[in-house]
Amino acid sequence: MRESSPDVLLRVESLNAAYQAEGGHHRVVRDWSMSLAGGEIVGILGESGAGKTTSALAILGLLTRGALVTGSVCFQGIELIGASEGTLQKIRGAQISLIQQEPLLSLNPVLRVVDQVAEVLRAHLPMPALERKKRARAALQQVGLEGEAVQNAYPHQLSGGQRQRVLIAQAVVCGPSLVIADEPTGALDAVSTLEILQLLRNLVRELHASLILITHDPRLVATIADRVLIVYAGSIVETGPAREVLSSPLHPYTQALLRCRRSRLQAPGVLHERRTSMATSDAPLLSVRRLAKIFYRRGKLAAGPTTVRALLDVDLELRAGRTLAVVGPSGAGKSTLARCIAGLEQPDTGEVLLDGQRATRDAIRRRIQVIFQDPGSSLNPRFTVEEAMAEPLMIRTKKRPARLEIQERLRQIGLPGPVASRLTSQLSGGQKARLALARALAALDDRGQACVLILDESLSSLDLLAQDQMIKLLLDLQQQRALSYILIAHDLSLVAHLADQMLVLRDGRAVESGAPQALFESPIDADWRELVAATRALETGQACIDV
Amino acid sequence: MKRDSGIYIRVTCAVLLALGVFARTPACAESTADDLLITHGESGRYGGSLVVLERAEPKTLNPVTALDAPSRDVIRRMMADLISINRRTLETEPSVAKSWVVSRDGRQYVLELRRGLRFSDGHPVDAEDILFTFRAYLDEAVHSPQRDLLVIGGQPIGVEKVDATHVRFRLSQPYAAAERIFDSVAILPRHLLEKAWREGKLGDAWSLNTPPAEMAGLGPFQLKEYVPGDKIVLSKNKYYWKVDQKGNRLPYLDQIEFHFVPAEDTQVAQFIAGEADILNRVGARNFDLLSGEARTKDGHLEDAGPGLEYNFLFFNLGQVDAQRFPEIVARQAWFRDVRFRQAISAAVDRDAIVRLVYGGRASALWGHVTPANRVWLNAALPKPAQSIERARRLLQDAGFRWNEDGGLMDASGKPVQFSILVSSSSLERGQMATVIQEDLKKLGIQTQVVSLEFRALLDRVLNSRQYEASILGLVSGDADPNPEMNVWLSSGGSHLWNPSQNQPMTAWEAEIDRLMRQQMTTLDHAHRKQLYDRVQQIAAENLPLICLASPNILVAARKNLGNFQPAVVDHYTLWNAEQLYWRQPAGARAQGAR
Amino acid sequence: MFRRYLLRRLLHALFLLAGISVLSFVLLELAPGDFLGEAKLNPQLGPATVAALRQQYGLNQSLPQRYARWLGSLADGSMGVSFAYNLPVSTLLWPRARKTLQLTVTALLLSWMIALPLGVWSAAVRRGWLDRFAGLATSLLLALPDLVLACLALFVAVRAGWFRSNSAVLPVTVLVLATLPTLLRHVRSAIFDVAGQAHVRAARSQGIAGAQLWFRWLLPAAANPLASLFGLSIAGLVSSSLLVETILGWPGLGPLFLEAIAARDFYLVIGPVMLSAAFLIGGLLLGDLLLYLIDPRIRIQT
Amino acid sequence: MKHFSKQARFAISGLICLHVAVLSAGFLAPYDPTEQNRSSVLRPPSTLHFVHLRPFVAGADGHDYPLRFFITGSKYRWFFGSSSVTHLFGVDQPGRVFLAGTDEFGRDQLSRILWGGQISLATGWLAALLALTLGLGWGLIAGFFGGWRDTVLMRGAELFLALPWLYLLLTVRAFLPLSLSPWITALVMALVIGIIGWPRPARLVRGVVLSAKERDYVYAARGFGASSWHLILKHCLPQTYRLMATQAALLLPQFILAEVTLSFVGLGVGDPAVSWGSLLAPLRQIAVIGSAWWMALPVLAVIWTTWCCSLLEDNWKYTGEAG
Repeated sequence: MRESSPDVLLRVESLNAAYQAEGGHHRVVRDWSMSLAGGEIVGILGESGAGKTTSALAILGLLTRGALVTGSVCFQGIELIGASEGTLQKIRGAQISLIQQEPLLSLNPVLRVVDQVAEVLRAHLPMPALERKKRARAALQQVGLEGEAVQNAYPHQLSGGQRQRVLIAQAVVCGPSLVIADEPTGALDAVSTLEILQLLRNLVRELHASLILITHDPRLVATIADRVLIVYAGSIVETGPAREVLSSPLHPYTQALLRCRRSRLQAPGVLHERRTSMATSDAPLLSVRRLAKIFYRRGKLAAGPTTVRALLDVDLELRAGRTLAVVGPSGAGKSTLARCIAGLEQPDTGEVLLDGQRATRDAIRRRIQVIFQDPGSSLNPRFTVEEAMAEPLMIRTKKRPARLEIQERLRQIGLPGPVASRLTSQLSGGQKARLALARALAALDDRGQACVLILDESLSSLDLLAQDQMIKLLLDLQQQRALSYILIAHDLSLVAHLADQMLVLRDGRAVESGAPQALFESPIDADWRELVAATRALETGQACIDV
Repeated sequence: MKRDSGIYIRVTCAVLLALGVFARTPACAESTADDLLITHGESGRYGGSLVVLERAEPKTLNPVTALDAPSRDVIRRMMADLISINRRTLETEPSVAKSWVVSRDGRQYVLELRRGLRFSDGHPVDAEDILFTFRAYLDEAVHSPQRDLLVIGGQPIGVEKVDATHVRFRLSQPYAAAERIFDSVAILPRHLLEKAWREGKLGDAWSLNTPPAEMAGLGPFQLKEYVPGDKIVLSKNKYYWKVDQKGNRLPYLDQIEFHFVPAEDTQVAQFIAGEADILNRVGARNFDLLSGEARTKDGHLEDAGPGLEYNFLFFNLGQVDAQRFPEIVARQAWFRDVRFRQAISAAVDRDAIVRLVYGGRASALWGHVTPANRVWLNAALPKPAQSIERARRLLQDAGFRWNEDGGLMDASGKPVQFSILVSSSSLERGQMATVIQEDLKKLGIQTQVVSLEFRALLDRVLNSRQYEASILGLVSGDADPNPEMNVWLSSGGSHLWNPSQNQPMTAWEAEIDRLMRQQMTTLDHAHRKQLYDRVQQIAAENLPLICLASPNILVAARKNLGNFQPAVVDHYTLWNAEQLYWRQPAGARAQGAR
Repeated sequence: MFRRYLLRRLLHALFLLAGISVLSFVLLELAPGDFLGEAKLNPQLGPATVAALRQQYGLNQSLPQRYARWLGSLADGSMGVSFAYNLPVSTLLWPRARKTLQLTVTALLLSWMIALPLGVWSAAVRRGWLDRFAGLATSLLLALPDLVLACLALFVAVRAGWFRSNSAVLPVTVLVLATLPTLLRHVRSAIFDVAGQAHVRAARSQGIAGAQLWFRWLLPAAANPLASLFGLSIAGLVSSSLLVETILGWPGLGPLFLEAIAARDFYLVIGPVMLSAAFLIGGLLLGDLLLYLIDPRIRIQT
Repeated sequence: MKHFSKQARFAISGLICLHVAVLSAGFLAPYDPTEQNRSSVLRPPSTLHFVHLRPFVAGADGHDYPLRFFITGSKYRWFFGSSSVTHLFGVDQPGRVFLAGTDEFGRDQLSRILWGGQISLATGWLAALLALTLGLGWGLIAGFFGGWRDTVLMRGAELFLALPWLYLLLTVRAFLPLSLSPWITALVMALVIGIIGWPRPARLVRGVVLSAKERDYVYAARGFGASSWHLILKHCLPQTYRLMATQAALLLPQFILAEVTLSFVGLGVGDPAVSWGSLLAPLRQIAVIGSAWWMALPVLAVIWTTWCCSLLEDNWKYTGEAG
């Protein structure tokens, strides 16, 4: 799509980017053209690996030396492709800011956040150190980080939402005319997502800046974008006003994406009803009684020990073949609960019962498995797929598993023969998730006993389509093997879609529990109510974030 | 030394005849009756400071217990003895004792003290101080390392006061050159040390931490300041009892600074940089470096010729535990064969050692008395040049054979090889071993040089006896044979090849024992010389020590240092410290150097 | 928490020092030769005197007895008596330790002040010919033993006429040159390790570049391994300082220690050994504490 | 080789050349390294001059001697045992060619450098191997198990760092036989250096393992019920490979030079054996530095080793990220 309006801020013409790979180049961005007017908000929507991030890096000249970039990027009349490092440096941060994904990794772990914002100022605007610090504090205040304690904190001491705000403060502190936000709400819950979107929108309005929002989530685009570009396999496949494109998509990919989304929008508990017909005994398979865990943390220098209550008297019950969802804001103790149940962490008090009996270590290991937050990180990047698959089998059976068995198991999760010899680090996100699932299943005992699989945010990092595929696989397995799931997630629509039961955790306590339908329809806890509302708003695309 | 036929032998110095002539010189105006010693040498000018370098820090300033060389170097400048050995002539001369008479049987010495002497703190000296000094040195509880010297024939020498200026010494048996033992026995100030001695704490007195005010001596200098690890500063003793020929009271220098510089290279660097005035001793390579250095134009380098150090190769001839070290015991069969040792001696190229190791600044040795010791050297000893043929003949006679590869084998067909221990801290001896190794290769003998830390080496040689051959060096403190007793008596601790024997193991060792004991009690010099010549001859024939070389004494000093006369015995450069002076005005030099 | 951690580490250090002292006693005892070994060669010393001296120095006591006596002497602060000097070890040790510390602290600060910018610079020009040249220069320094380096410096100083015996310039230079290559290598590689992290690209995307990027952004992030190295470098410097002092005639612990070793002056050896062990343990502790201060992430781990 | 960068290929071939040269020292060296020419002491390197493209060396007697190749000289032994008398180059008697000068005894420096590498490189590699193995085991256990085991092991390593090594070495020397053959000496040196040198790598390995064991895949495997040994060997150990390579490159030159210190306590190689350390020993005198610069030539061999190793280490360390 080409516009030649006089106030065009950025014009991209036939941008191509390729990485050097074995036997030639691997093209990641194919022939992109777009233009952006001042004050416009454009969403770039596509699944991971579609070239969204690469294109952003290419615009700013940040790709590694091995990458090959051609085409033209014209920003306010300056050609950026092939521009000198000095020119680019003056533009980066000052005129075009990039907010990278994964805020924890994008912040320097050993610098106070206020200093990290001040450094950006230092790079562009010469001023005395005190003045710089003042402006940095003002910028943090602007993004909602008030108080010296937060501003002087180190990144790891902040919550995900707060970190994201720091990145935004960095991006806007020099008053740029274009902000590129790459997955700015990646791991955030609905409330935080809405807040961040609101903040971004307000800020670009104030600065009269444009915003490019890169995401895989159509909800975000629908919420704030004026225009949307749909990207698939490196190419722009569809473009137009956001509402128009999202309501009547033309390209098959867009259609599939939205179809998948819509299926979640069905009333919660549909799957649950489908499953009530399944014969299960009433006795709980897993019950957890008054589980508590306290962590000690080192405070500041010379300060006494600080205790953090990760879990406080949590009870739960889970029947065979059912799914329990545990939700709550980050830091609520969800992961600790999972680890305590799986025996990876020793609870301070309370007990975990399997079939009504206190579970031995061995029993836990054979019958309860966890799939971690990021399935990719639970795979040793040095292992081949085959080795990774063999590992749990070998540990369980104490002998080298037959090649046939490994291949059979890989085939079951849709990883065909040739993939087996690849390194796990070379798999796509969805493949990694499936491999992690297969590994967990392999570690479980097959002797007909009911087993529990804990999915600790295992689905969150996946694209919608991959997520969908995974959900199908999980449901099939549940039916085949009478598996019970404990699903830990922050995506309420997903939870509502899958869970039979729900447990809402906050600050280590269970604040609500019960059937999802009930919890969604009559929320009691204030925070929970807010979360439900925010999710609804996002889902329906009716978020009121306009000022 | 002269002798006359009277009961007492009067030994005086000619200079003493001029006694009293200078009584009214301004320098000693306050003590008109003083017996001052008039020195030879140029008359100098007063003032200035001298910086001398020591390789190590002195351990103590207590003359009674001092053991190490640096301590003695400093203490000697602060203290004086009754009779001292002139470091240049190696003969005795009066010191605090103005003269002495020896009884005919050599068992009584009466020493006459100088009158009007004062310690450096101004306290007068009398015979009581002398008595106290010897009582202190001889006190068994003090453990003075010099006590043994003062014990003759198992009996400590008796000391008694004759009158205020005369002291009599009684020896239990005649002792040759007994006056030499007074050298380095420092006269102690009774008023400062008697209390400590009575309390049994004399050994702890006068440490490095003692304030200068609590110390006094009869030497030319007194303690001014000690900076731990860095330096000791001595200042002039204004009560010193020597004058120059113009009657000026010595010493000339205002102060001497001893700086502690462990590495010879750094000493050389400091001399080149003008920060040190005297290098007491340098190696041949550094001596050449200094001579080539343009910036040492104001330096005077002197090769004082061979000293009293002798380096030697020796074999383990002692009793070795056959159970623990069967290999060594087996090889001792070769070492004990005198022809084997002679062959080794014949094969060693001593000239190569002198040239390669010492850059030519050394003398090859065939006996343990170095050419510097002209009085005692047995000039008749043969000095055969290196001869591989002679060595081969000797080995053949001793039953050794060569295999087809040229390797030497003993009669039983065992290949002849052994190891040579050297100290890893002595570069020169390591190099000698390398030369010898190559020389012996020509005889078909494989040797291995084993370089050990010095103490570990000594432990092997003296205690565990786990060694085959070694290269060591000894330095005599005096030209006289008496200090060498410990080396040559078979019962001696320094009888290195077989120390501390109860009975001499071989006939020639017994012979040396007899000769050495005899010379000790012989008063006639010619006869003593005869006896000692015979010792040297036996040693050269039997070769318990295969002597190799004696390095020259190489010293350096500023050119304008007057009366600088290096000696061949320790202390090479400061022995006449009281006479050293700066030819230029002191101020000019001080500005130039510091 | 910090105070407890510190207390625990100090307690460990104390145990460690106790262990080192016991082992040092045993090792010194096992080593061949003793203080009076050389006395046998002294023609003036008879065997009776040697035996008496042995008695006086307590060399004929058993090792546990001597150790107990030494522990007792720690209480009154004397750390035993030097045989050679006939003085309490502590009075010999402290004035020289001060000098050694002067030297090592100067060298420590200087070498880090040089290594940090130079290491960062060499990382910045990585693989360029300047970096290769720097690599060659560090190889040269690595290939020269400390002893040779000291002699070389001495020679150059003398030839150039810079030599001054009282100045610390030469020993400090040698120490800095001896420490520098290791530090440089580590700084360079620590910076590289960080340079690949995501936040660096984030910083670049905000226009932070050049010196600002390397020194204000990367260097703090790379500080973690360098803090541990800082502790180890203190230990390394103290031990090479002992050698360099001896060669260049600096009135520190070096000459005293080496002489004591050669003379087997038992307690005078133990003294510096314990002191340098204390330096070393203190250095490692300091490194850990520094790590704690520099890296906020460490504070939440145990 | 195709995975290596140009730099790494250069470094590897540099190291290979060095090792081959050192192994074939007998052939490449014109003389026996112990042969003394007492009339040619401390000679500077011979200059070659060319007459009709043939190299000549000026002899002491005023004659010129042509440089000959594959000349017959002193007998030597190859490392695989057979002996030979053919040398790569040399001149006819009584001429002498000293391409790297002669030392204080008139021994050919070039021959000594070549022969000296055998003991030095063997010692260096063996010691590095030992120190790294010990350090690896110690660090893996301390880092992986943590808790009291970590405390005990790490304090133990510190104890090792702080011991008076000189005395330990003196003691060790006292218990060894009087004279040791050069290869036994090399072995003893390697043992001693390795035993002294391990605590530093141990500390570093521990650091790596501390972070490696917190990885999610280690948790996952733990969840499968994996034994500690499985986790250590399969997941933690491979994380330390790169560090090991780095350390090997840094430690090798240090260990080659450590021999200089060891010879002080009598654990070094004595004549007639040669090593780079013993060749560098004369440089401890300023008189030698000042008058015979060619005595410093053995340094080049050590520098070459060090430089090649550091290039290689650099490559090892960072190709992973670049690719």
